[in-house]
Amino acid sequence: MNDKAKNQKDWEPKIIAFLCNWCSYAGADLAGVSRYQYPPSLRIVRVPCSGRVSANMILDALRSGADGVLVSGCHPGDCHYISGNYYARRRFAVLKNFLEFIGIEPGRVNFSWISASEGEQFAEVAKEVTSRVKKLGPARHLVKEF
Amino acid sequence: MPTKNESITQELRQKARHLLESGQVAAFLGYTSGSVPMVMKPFVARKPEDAERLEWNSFCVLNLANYLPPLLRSFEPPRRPNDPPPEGPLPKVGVAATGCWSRNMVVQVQENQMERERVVIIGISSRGMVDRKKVLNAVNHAEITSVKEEDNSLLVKGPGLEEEINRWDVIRDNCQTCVHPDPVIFDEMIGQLQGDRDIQDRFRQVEEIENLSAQDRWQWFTSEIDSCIRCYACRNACPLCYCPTCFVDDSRPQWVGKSREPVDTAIFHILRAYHCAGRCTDCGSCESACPMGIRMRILTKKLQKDVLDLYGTEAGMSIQQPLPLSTYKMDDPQDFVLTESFKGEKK
Amino acid sequence: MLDNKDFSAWLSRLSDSHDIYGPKKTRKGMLEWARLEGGQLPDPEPGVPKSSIKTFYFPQPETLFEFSARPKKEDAFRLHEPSRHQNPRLLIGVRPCDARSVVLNSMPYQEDPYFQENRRNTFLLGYACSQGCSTCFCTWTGGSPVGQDGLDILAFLLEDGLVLEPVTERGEELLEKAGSARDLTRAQEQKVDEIRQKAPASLPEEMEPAPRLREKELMALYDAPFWQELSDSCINCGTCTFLCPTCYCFDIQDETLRGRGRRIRYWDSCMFPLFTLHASGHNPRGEKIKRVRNRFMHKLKYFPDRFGPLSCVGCGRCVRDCPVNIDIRQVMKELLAI
Amino acid sequence: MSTPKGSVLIVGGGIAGVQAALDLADSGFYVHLVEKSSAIGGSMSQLDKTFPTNDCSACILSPKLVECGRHLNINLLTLSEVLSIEGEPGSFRVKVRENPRYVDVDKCIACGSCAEKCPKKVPNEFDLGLGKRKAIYLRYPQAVPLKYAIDPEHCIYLKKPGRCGFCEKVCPADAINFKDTAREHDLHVGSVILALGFRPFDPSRLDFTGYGQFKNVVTSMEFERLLSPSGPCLGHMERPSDHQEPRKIAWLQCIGSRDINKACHGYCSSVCCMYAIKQAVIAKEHSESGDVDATIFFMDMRTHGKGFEAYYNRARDEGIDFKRARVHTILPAANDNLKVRFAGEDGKIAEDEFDLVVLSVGLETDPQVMRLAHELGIELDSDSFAATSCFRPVETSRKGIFVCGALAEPKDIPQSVMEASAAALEAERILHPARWTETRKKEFPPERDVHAEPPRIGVFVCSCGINIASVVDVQAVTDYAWTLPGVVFAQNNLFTCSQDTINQMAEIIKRERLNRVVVASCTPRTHEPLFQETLREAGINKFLFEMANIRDQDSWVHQDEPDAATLKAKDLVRMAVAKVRGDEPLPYNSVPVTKSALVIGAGVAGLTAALSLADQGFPVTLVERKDRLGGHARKFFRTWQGQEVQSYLQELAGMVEANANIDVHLGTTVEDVSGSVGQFRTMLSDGTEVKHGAAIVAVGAESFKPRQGRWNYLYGKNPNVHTLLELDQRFIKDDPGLKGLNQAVFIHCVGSRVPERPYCSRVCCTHAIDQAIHLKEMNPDMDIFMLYRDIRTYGKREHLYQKARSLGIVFIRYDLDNLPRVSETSGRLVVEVKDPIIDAEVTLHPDLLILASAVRPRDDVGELSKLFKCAMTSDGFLLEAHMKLRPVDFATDGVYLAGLCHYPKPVEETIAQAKAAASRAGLVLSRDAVPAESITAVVNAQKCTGCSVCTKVCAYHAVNMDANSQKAVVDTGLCKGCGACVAGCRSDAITLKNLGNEQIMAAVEAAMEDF
Repeated sequence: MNDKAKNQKDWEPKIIAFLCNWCSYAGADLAGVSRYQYPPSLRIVRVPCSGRVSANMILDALRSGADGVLVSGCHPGDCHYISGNYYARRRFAVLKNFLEFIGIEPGRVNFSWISASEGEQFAEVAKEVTSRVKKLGPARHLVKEF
Repeated sequence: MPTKNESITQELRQKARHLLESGQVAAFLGYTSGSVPMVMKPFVARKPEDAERLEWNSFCVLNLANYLPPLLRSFEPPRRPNDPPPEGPLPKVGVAATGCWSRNMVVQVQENQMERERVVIIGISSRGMVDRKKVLNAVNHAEITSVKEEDNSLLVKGPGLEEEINRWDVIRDNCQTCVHPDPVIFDEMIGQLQGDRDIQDRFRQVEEIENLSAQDRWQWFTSEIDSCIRCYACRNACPLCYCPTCFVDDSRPQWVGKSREPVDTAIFHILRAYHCAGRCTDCGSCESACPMGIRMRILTKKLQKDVLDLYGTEAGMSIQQPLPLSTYKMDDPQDFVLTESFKGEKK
Repeated sequence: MLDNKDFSAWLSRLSDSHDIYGPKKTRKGMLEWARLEGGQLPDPEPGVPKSSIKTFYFPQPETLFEFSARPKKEDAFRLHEPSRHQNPRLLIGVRPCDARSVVLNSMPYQEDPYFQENRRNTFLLGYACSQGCSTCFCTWTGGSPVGQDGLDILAFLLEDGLVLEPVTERGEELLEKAGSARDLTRAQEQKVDEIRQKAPASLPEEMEPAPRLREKELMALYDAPFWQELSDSCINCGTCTFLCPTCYCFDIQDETLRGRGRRIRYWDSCMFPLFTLHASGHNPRGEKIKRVRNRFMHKLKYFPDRFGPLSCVGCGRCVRDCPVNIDIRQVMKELLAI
Repeated sequence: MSTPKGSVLIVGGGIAGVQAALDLADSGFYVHLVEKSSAIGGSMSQLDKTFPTNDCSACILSPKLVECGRHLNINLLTLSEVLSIEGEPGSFRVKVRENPRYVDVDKCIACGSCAEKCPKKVPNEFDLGLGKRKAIYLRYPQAVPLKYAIDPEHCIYLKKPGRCGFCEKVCPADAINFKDTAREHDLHVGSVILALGFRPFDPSRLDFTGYGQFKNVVTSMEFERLLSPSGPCLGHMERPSDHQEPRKIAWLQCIGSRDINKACHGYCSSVCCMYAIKQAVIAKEHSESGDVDATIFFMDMRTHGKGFEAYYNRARDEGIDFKRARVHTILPAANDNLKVRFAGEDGKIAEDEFDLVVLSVGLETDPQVMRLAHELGIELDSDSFAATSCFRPVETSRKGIFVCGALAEPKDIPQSVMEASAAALEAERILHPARWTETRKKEFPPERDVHAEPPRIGVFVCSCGINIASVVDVQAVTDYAWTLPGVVFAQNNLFTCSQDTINQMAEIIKRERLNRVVVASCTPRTHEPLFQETLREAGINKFLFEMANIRDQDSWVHQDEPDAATLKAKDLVRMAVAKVRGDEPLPYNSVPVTKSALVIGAGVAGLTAALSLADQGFPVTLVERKDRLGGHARKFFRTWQGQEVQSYLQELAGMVEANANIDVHLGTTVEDVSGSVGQFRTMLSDGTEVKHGAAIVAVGAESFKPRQGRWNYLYGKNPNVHTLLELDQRFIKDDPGLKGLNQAVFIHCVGSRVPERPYCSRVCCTHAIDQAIHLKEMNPDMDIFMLYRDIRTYGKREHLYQKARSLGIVFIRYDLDNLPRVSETSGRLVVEVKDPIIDAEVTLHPDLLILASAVRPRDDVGELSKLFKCAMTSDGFLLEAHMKLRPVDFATDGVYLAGLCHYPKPVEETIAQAKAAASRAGLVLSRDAVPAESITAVVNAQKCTGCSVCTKVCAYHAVNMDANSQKAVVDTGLCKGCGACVAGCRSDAITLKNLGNEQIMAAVEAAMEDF
């Protein structure tokens, strides 16, 4: 990430959002259909299921320079693949605590449940995550530079 | 009057010799002493007479479970990947096991790395192992040429050095906070089971860091690992790390750079630890093996703490109990989920 | 002869033009290379620092070149030199074994511009060892606790200061800038001589393995039974190779990042299974025993056959820090016993 | 009847006709689709947005039209009319005249140079004359077929041969054919479906509206065009007189509806209230100035559909002014404004001025259609809609000829789509022996092996009219795409999903030898299949494709940040390109189908669905939790048309019990469901395991019993307080006690349209009024009072309302902030309510108080929806896959819904939906195999440690340990491609095809690339 951009006051963070295809990605679409406005910071990556998202992927996003990460899936019980988000929930709970333990700021890595009918909710989450990341400023800790 | 460890050594030799002589096992995995004080040599006794070289003391710090799967495999007839498994029972291997080692063996059984039937486990209820680095600190890194062990003390000698050290003071951190010193699976025991230990502050080291600010935690983490030379002793000493290709060696995608640059080192240690989540028994091999004195054990300890807090399980307590990250409950905690905290606010 | 004050004064003068490093105790109590600022002196601990000085000749990683990884962009895949470290480096308190490793590594790295550039750029001020450690055995490998190979300056530490002997011309030039050197007193001369006498004697008896091993029939060594027990305990970590001053194996990787790329060279270890893994999936040294054997055969047989000396300087790092006590000294004895 | 024909004639190419055509063609029948205009799409294609989701109408319709246009088993006959139909069910002879297009459809490339050159400008009927077109024209930008046509009425050449003929000169494809003549087709089909739709009421008949005199009085349909990006002012809302943006707009409801005097249309057009609200909402959104005053003049606000009431509430919150008043004059005012004079509820006259007046015109049947109906012997009702009955909602008076959509009664899109599927079902019922006899199979060209080729990526950037282009600089994005690695072609299109672009894309893929394609447009969730098929037609594997969602997730959500949105669009394209570079060709897997169905719930919906499938020869397992058939309907007296429900129900149940194909399980519930479309395995509470290929959920709903709380009204406390169904019970028993009553009071909306249950229960108004009439008929002297909030007797049910009034039944309106108060003095009921018209308290002493209580979802629906992995609405009803166009499908393939569990509805709609569900299920059951997941997990044995984490986290038991190698192996038949195993694997040994770590991370890393 070029520092010039980062030092600017109107710095717009880049946040990688891993969204499950069936709920959260659809929720993001619905936000669009309903014209709920939110900051242009998300870079959405469509994955089949929140259960597809691994710790490696989240770390690699940070390593690549993401200022924040959002992983969002179906509400527990609604998983299109029955139980994917239940496993995800355990992986993420443990990972999030762990990343914060080693000093990654709370708010860098975020998780949410958003259903296909929650367009407004999606916009809310997008705003919330963006403002959290903006407060923290550009990511540095795990960003690979050379 | 022999010390406790001396009598364990005697019994171990007898049992090993018997197992080898009677042909119950093709080999017995234990420790023998080496050329450097306070460093023990994992040792495979293959002949009955080898048994006499077995030794047990407070410096058997590397987890023997780490050696089991490959050792067992070495006794299988060579076969191509898709050949059917050989007929009839395969040779067994005997092994000494303390609490944490045995729990790692449980995990290895759960993860299909070995069959319980193929190991004869000689259980030893652990009195805790000594941290060589603590001893060195105690003598201010003076040259040590010999260490004589009593039940509760160490007599340390070197050029112009002779000092008696209280054993408990130099016991490894993981052993000091160990709750389950007894083997959970074994075929024979040496000595008595001592039962779970009641440790009030088993996660003290972790909590101290949890209480720091995010900034200070990062400071702690980076300075803890900055001396890492990426030799992977921690990984290779770990009985849980048996991937044919470690994520470190993956190049497509390259999860982590291989140099000593801080980010690469950090990501290596994060993922190495995370891969042990719910599986680590806090045996301390990683830390004991590290040539640079990095306390990476604190990372896995943190994971152990959270898995216990969140899901109420500890690794390797029983072969039946599923590994926490490959199972779930409908009502697992999820207050870390943003949208759930929203709900909280709305209420 | 410089007393510590003048020595430190000299260093602080040099530190304008040189980056100075020397062994210091870390907060964890171990001796490790550290940057010495403003006349700081190294800690006078006996023995070698944790890491060998190969870190300076053979950095982890060495960037070979950089490039833009954006196809179609005008500068796409055009290679350019990374900006390299400019100041000459001066390493203080180098033990003769470490210094000698530079000479040994230069043999296979004769043609390597990066290694040679680093060598040109690095000055070594050695400290003679007055007393060997329990893990030392430099004398076995053709070295000496007071040896000069690879050094620019050799120093003998005395209570009241140090005696500096130029070894190379550039060492000479450096020393000239030292100034205020006083002549040695008789006592001091004696002390230096005494060190020269006693130091080697403080080590285990000499055994000249190199020539004797060169005579050995290869297959006999190769099939020696003790390899099995040796490899039984090995965990295949890189501790020995990464700490070893004379292990110089590397791997190369291209890293790309946000449209930019670089090719780096970083340490590899013959202890790692992937070290010899072929693209086909075949691995000529798939089993641990083969890897363990290879490491020692390389140091004690192949390298000597090719270059003469052993690829070992007897610093004892591998002996000291191997988590499972694999001891190259035992290996030598075993091999010579054949 | 000898073996029937395997083909069907569908008349009318609107959404209903198109849906029916697709259902039939996909389940084994050949379809002739006759459309009188030059392109299919009907009225829906003229709409800007659709309520209640505000979906872009063209966007959701377009894929269906294109699919229809491309379908191998649909024969599109545009510019065509049916002349005659002879014969009987199973074998009809149809004469169709296809009028000349004067443009050779096989040659026309729709480049538009003809229209450019054509000197003759004429009013464009697609824009209702608001805009102009040429004499040679395209009906609309996404028209299917996308071919120009010459309008002989206006073509100079055709009028005076020798003159003009420019088009012929400029046409690069030599497609103009002035000698073209009408052709007659003799079609032999097994059944006919009429989907002739409606025409908007022409308000010039009502002089008070000033329509035709004042430029700024427009119809709602005209206003749709004014809003539409493809309309006369390209989506910049302008009023006709001065092309200024209107700031103050009035909507006048019920123009040509509910009006027996001037318009002679007594019925309610049922969609106008919602579309007026929608237009008001969109107008506010659209306006550049941002401040538009919107006022809607109405009598009753009829938002009785799923999600409608919430939409209404949201509109009110957004400040749209709803005026309950009747407008009687519109007068001109300064600068083309309009004075609207109206009588408020209190009778007082008031006046207000507006920049623009929109007439919410009703729906009526086109006289031409009436004539055709007459010629075909199709009976029309007094409102000139096709006569149907509640129990046979899609059957016309002529056997074998079915009807769907607005031709039978005014209705909205989802209702029309349901009926379309229902009509298709009726046809299938007759013709099922001839399934697949006349269909052709789609043959794709052999796929080019691209393994060895370096990536040659083509990027297509869509403007989506102005949906994307108005925010994102699409040209800049296109130029940027050119600079990306592997990209050898990039292009910007107005509508990438339109037929011509689709065809062009296929051409470009071949010409440029592309082996990867990226489309930057809307969401892959709706459009991926369309583009993927295009890849196949161009001879490359369809999985070499990615989409960048620069509309739903960019231009629509960053409307005020064009620069940031453009930057983001570039990122998204770069990410897609990075991802597609790694995509590999995948096999097309399929799963064999168990040709039987499970139907859950044996109410009218369940019984109907079960019969509809069983009659086609599909075995059905019918599960009912109660110990008898009939469900909710067992409590009903009669339909609004007066047919007795109970006798019908007995007949229906009888047929089910008699049907050998139906296996009924009473007192049984569903315990567990596994498998997926084609291969479900369901455990029932009685221990039977059912294997089925599809499932229909028809578990019904309950009626709300206000035992306590605000809506109690002494219910359960005073014996004379009933719910509607309880009164029905007394009707069924023909309770003599009812005759002697002096006074009855009905309270509407008991528990509906209230905070805890914000939806409208849709059926109660009609039901209550019908009961009131019945009471009145029993005893004309009885005084009957209806306490209501809005009367919602939509469609033809409005006649009941009129009848009730004419019978002297008194209607008193109340609202939430002054509810009727019910008390009793010495057992006698007392009802007090404020009458807003006379503005006075009224006290009533009814002998009978009837509560029109809500229809509420069953509490256990949640469990079931989880079992089938279906979503629910916030109201607790089951959520269909798409509110507009997939009203009976669930998001989960192979599972469909019908009846009250979807939303409250009267029996005729339940029956239609049940038949629709059966038709959709037929799509699965009629084939031997359904496509299975191609994106499946795959194991790299060299990396696998055999730790079996993957087998533990796989919900489908698709990953197992190989007995020999002790490495993981994947059963691609079972694998659904969720990737739980991938994330669980520490060794990177198991991955998803085309969704591997390397590819996902390539996209992530691309996102972070600096500019």
